[in-house]
Amino acid sequence: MAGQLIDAAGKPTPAETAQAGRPISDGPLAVALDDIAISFAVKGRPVFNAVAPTSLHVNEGEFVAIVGPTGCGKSTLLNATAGLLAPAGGTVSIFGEPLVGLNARAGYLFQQDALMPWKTALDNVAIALEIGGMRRGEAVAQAQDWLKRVGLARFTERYPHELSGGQRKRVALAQMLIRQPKILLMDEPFGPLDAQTRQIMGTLLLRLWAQDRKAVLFVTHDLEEAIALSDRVVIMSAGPEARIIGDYPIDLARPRDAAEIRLDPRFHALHRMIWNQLKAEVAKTYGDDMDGVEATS
Amino acid sequence: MAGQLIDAAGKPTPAETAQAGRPISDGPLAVALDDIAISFAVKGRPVFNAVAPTSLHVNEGEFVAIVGPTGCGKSTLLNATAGLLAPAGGTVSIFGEPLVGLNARAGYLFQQDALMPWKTALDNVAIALEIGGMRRGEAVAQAQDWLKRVGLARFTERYPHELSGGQRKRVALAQMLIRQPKILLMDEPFGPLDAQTRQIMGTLLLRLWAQDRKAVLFVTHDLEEAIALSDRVVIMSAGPEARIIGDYPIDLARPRDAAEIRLDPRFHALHRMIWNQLKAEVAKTYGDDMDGVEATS
Amino acid sequence: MKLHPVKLLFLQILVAVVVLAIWHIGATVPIGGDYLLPEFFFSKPLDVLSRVVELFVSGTIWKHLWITLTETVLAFIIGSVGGVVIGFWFARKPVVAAVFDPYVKMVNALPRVVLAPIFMLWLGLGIWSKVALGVTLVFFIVFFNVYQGVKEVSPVVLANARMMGMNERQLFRNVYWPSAMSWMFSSLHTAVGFALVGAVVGEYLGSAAGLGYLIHQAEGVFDVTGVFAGMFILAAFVLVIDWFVTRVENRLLVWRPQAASEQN
Amino acid sequence: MKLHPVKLLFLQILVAVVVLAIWHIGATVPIGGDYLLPEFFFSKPLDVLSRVVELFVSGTIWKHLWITLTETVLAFIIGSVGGVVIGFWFARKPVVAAVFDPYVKMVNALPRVVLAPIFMLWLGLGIWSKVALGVTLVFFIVFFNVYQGVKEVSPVVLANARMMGMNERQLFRNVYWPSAMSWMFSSLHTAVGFALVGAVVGEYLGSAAGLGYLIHQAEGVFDVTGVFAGMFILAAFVLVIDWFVTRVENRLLVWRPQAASEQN
Amino acid sequence: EIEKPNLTLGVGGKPLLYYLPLTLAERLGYFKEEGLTVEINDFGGGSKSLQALIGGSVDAVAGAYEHTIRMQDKKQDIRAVIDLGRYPGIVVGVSKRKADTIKSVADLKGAKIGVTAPGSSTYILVQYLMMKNGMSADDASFIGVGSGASAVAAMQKGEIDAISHLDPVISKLQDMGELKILVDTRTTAGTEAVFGGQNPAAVLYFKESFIKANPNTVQAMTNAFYKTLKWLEKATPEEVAAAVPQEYWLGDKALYIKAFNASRESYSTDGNINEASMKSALNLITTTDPKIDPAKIDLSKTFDGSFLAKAKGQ
Ligand SMILES: Nc1ncnc2c1ncn2[C@@H]1O[C@H](COP(=O)(O)OP(=O)(O)OP(=O)(O)O)[C@@H](O)[C@H]1O
Ligand SMILES: Nc1ncnc2c1ncn2[C@@H]1O[C@H](COP(=O)(O)OP(=O)(O)OP(=O)(O)O)[C@@H](O)[C@H]1O
Ligand SMILES: [Mg+2]
Ligand SMILES: [Mg+2]
Repeated sequence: MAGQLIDAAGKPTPAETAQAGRPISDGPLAVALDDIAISFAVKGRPVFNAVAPTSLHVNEGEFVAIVGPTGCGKSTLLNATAGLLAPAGGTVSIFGEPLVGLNARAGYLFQQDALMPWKTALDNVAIALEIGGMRRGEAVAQAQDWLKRVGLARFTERYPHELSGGQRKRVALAQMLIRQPKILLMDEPFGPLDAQTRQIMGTLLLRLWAQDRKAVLFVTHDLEEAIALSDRVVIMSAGPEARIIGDYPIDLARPRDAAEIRLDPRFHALHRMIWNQLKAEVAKTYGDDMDGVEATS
Repeated sequence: MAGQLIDAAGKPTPAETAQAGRPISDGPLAVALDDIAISFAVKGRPVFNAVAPTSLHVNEGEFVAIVGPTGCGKSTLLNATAGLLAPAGGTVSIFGEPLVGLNARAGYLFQQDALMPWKTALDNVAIALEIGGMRRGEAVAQAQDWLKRVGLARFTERYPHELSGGQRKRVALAQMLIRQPKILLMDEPFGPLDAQTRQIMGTLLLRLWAQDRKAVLFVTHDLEEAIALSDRVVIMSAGPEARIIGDYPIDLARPRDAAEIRLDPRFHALHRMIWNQLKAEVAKTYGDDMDGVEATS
Repeated sequence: MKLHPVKLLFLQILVAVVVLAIWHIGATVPIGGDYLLPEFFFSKPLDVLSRVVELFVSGTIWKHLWITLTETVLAFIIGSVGGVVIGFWFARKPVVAAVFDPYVKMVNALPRVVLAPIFMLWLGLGIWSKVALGVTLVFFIVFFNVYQGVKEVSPVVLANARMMGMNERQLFRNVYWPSAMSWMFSSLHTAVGFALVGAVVGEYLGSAAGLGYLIHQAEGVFDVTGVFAGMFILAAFVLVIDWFVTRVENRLLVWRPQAASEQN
Repeated sequence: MKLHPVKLLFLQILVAVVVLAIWHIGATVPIGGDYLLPEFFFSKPLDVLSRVVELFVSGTIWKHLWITLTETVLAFIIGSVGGVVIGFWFARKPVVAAVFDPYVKMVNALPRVVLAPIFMLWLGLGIWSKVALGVTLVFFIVFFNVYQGVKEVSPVVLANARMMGMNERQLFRNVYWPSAMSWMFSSLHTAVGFALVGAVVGEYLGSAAGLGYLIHQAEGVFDVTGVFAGMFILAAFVLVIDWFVTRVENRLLVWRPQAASEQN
Repeated sequence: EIEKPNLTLGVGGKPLLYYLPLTLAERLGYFKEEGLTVEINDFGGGSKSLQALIGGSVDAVAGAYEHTIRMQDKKQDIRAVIDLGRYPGIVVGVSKRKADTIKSVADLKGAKIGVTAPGSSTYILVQYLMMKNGMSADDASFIGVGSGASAVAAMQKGEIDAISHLDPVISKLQDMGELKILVDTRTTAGTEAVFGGQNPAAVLYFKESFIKANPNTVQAMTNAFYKTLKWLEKATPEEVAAAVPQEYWLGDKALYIKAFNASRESYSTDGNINEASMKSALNLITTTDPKIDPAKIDLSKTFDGSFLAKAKGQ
């Protein structure tokens, strides 16, 4: 079945598919990573090549989910797209222009806590608008509205250390979304949320995305979530020298109902297909490292 | 079906079931939280009663999973069990003795990053043994072994900031497990891990647990994971004044195969039952706060 | 773990009483024929106290106190603002920092006593030469801390703020400044004392008024009681300034959780 | 953003040359009839340089340098160790800290110049009275920073370490100490300069040898060239000590990521 | 025999002309000749060297005679054994800019007067002069200007109208043409005009207990200084300049010689302090410091002439 999908895109194997984006619109690609490689200098050790030359193209308005074994290089890839990490090789282009410095068109939801500890939840969200020059009153009103949308209406005056893990994540979500950036980089945004809240946030995200053709790069470990939300699921190989080794278009109709869609047989077919490749990949990691533990399943 | 289970325990409703532990063994309870209430002083606001008086009993050798909407008070409950937070009311007893100060019998895997940034992965794990008086050579050898078990054999010399989110979590896991504490407090231990690695880690955890009757308090947002691993799943209500409102014994045979068990019809029945209560609970949270977003599902 | 304020005050007074008692005994009761704290060098606590009272009652102290206060506050403000500004600048411009690094350290090592004549030449004998002396002490203390404080900003918080699109000014206001704040305040507590020391040493080396002048005058005629009275007033004085600094600190750092190390 | 070492050295030398040129011009070329930096107060760079060379060639400087070095290093070590120990102690014992807080601040505000006779009384005229003076400066700088540094320990890391079962000593070694390290080193850079200042001021106020003695001698006879030569040697000297501190720092802080604020 | 051949001596500003005999004794090798090894400690001021003596960190001090009187008031037994300077050596002068308005001490009312330090001998002398002229000590404002270049700077910048100071500041100011002298206690004439006789300045003093315990050592010190005074009496300015370290020359030998010549008369020739000059010194102190009761001061305990007599006898 994997073969069928890939053939439809006119490419022989998933790995090769991954080498290029599938142009849907005529405009320039929102994100084009071409043959980028990323290395880290580790003191007293040989350079660690986290990401081997690999390419990823994301169209305007496309929702791409990235999955892969832990430690493969997903965050690293987002960092490069954000302009926070300079790739050792290859080019990063944003809307057709080579990226210099930070990616000003992107919003980034970090994997780690990144709220300013000295600002309340409300101020953390409002500042995102204020720095654009919006009057404080207006910014606060909008921030309040956004905190309400992520379910934190009663926690606006809390400082980050007074919030639970999931609450902090939602403040960060509001902080990123309120700016309405054209490109969304999201690193496990719903990780510390319960399944129910995840779905609500997912729906919120999809609605915003549908409104003005944002490009989304969405890292998640929840394959169901990846399929339910995205247009394309991209699989990274286990590191070091991780590459994109699978690229699966998700041909499920939109708008999608986050809960209903999981019952769709097509959903299951896609899930099984992607899961098989992913599983093989993870097994590789542990094949190398984890002789002590038998990999079940 | 929920009714059936609860009736089997001789209690009329899940909420009441939650008021007491179900003694399986004759020894003292490993953890007994009796009517504990936890409040936070928030500057310039009325006291925030995070957890209303509620009770939770965990037997020696029992594996209890805690699920609940985000921000309900799961971490807070673990903190109280660990002795890091003094409850405003009620008592915490560990193996029959009231808890004074820190809970020395417990190991705690924190929700946030808690590794010492100035120690390498190896040293972070080895120190857990060294402080108990073990010779460094021995401690390092064991730490190396543990890092291998969590799939990080090649990352022993890295400092935390040189590791990915999932890698850091696994180091923390090794750091906690290597001490073999009698009580394991785990706050979303597998959150930033991919599904495959989660299962491997789950298996690892179950094996250790089976070895010497550890009591486990396991917070997760993944209900399937909760059911697959635990003896009992406990549901907390949405905060503030969160309480335990559901207590479901998981009567699946052990040893369990992490992958196979998900195909078991009993698994599905349990999942549906728990999920229904949980869903209702989460909806409550958003009923209050999130008028702007329709809760799909 | 937190002490009741009354109990705290009691303990604080107890410490003072114990110290004064030791001082009194050391100065009046000979031990093996020798005084532990010979009166010639240490005076006696009661004498010092009555001198302090006398100074205040007679009113002579006010003029001097006022001058020293002005100098101290000016030195403190100018020195800290300078330290903060240059500290930030250096932290944000590693090239500038690298080039000037040795010179900053060299200047920090110059004995201020020797610089006094130069300040007097440039700034005259009025308060400004004393302010300058205080500034040279305060500046370096604040500078090194702010410099380090900015470098300690959490990389993730910074990256997040930059991704939000903050420009340099906004980063300063919203990230660097609040993040370096606890570093800055730590240095300010040290700096309060040093600002006063600078002012007093300046007065000591050449002036027409101020506490340093009083102390020097007393020293010239071997009036230890006067010296200690002056020092006591100085010390009491710094507590007042520090109290203001702490108020500002608590105000600006409301967001901080209780220090982890203080929890039970 | 990182500079090539050769380019850096070039820029550093450039700064020195510019400063010396301004000094030279200010001292030799009259502007509007007046000298900007009259020779009587500032000497001339070349004179200072030749005096420095002379001091080294004739060998008179070595004895003085050695004494001052000894005093500085001792003051630095004793003061920092004291500051670290007491800083930790206070940070870990909030009651002790609260009780002694006002007294520490008071003592920090005492002008060291006035304390000199007391140190001489207790410690004699040898190096120890100078060491004591340096210690009183170094101690407070290090103390306040270490105190704050311990309080800044990440609560989660601390909680984790405590849950592991660390006792107070182990917490110190594995958590407080490494965490407070960057605070400590920041203060040590300031403290190096102040240790030297303390030693020199001590010598200046009463001694028979040392760089402070040399400077004092030169000052008494308007030998500005001598004063500046002494200060120059002092300043060069502190760079050497600071270099050692930086080496130790880099060694102990290998674990730190590159400062976020320095990334592009 | 000498009880304590290794001696520490304190002085507050060794290169000052005020203490020239000390430098000469050292440089001419007279201490060695007497079998003494003297370590000279230089202090931030005369009062600090006295404190060091009382604290026990130095054995002897070259300092102001006035100290011996004040210490009696503080119940410290300090005794001079030989006089080094018979006149105070302090000069009161006015800035050239004010020379027209301040013509004598009587005109100092309301002036800003620079002194080395409040409470010091330069400060006391001006107060004494003002009181003698019917003013009170509060009629002028006193500004501590320190002892080195800062004093010169203060005058040059017009921060002070008048100055009461010592050499080399005075000579430097004269050399710069900044100063008009009102009172000059470096000379016999000037001192007699103020005090009607001598007024001892620098002396060599010890603790009484030290004198008692180490009479031979004190004798040797007295001998060395007596020899120095005798040498100085006959020396030419050139010889003096040659005897002191070059750095003492104020950057200019001619200036040094000028300064030496101006101070020359103030050095004692016989080392003795007579009754009249003791009284004159006491009078100076009690006039300006009413807290000291002249009746309680036993002047005979301030100076012990027995060593000097023996030195002369040699
Ligand atoms: N600063 C660094 N120095 C050295 N190696 C690094 C650094 N940052 C990341 N790495 C390595 O690069 C690889 C990719 O890291 P990355 O954080 O991108 O993983 P990830 O896919 O986001 O994993 P996770 O799902 O666990 O978050 C990992 O093996 C990690 O150890
Ligand atoms: N220090 C604090 N001060 C004030 N309120 C707090 C503090 N810590 C937690 N809370 C509040 O207590 C409630 C419970 O927090 P807790 O961290 O236990 O939630 P949680 O169940 O672990 O949530 P999550 O799944 O998001 O981690 C939350 O509403 C949170 O805002
Ligand atoms: Mg990641
Ligand atoms: Mg939590």
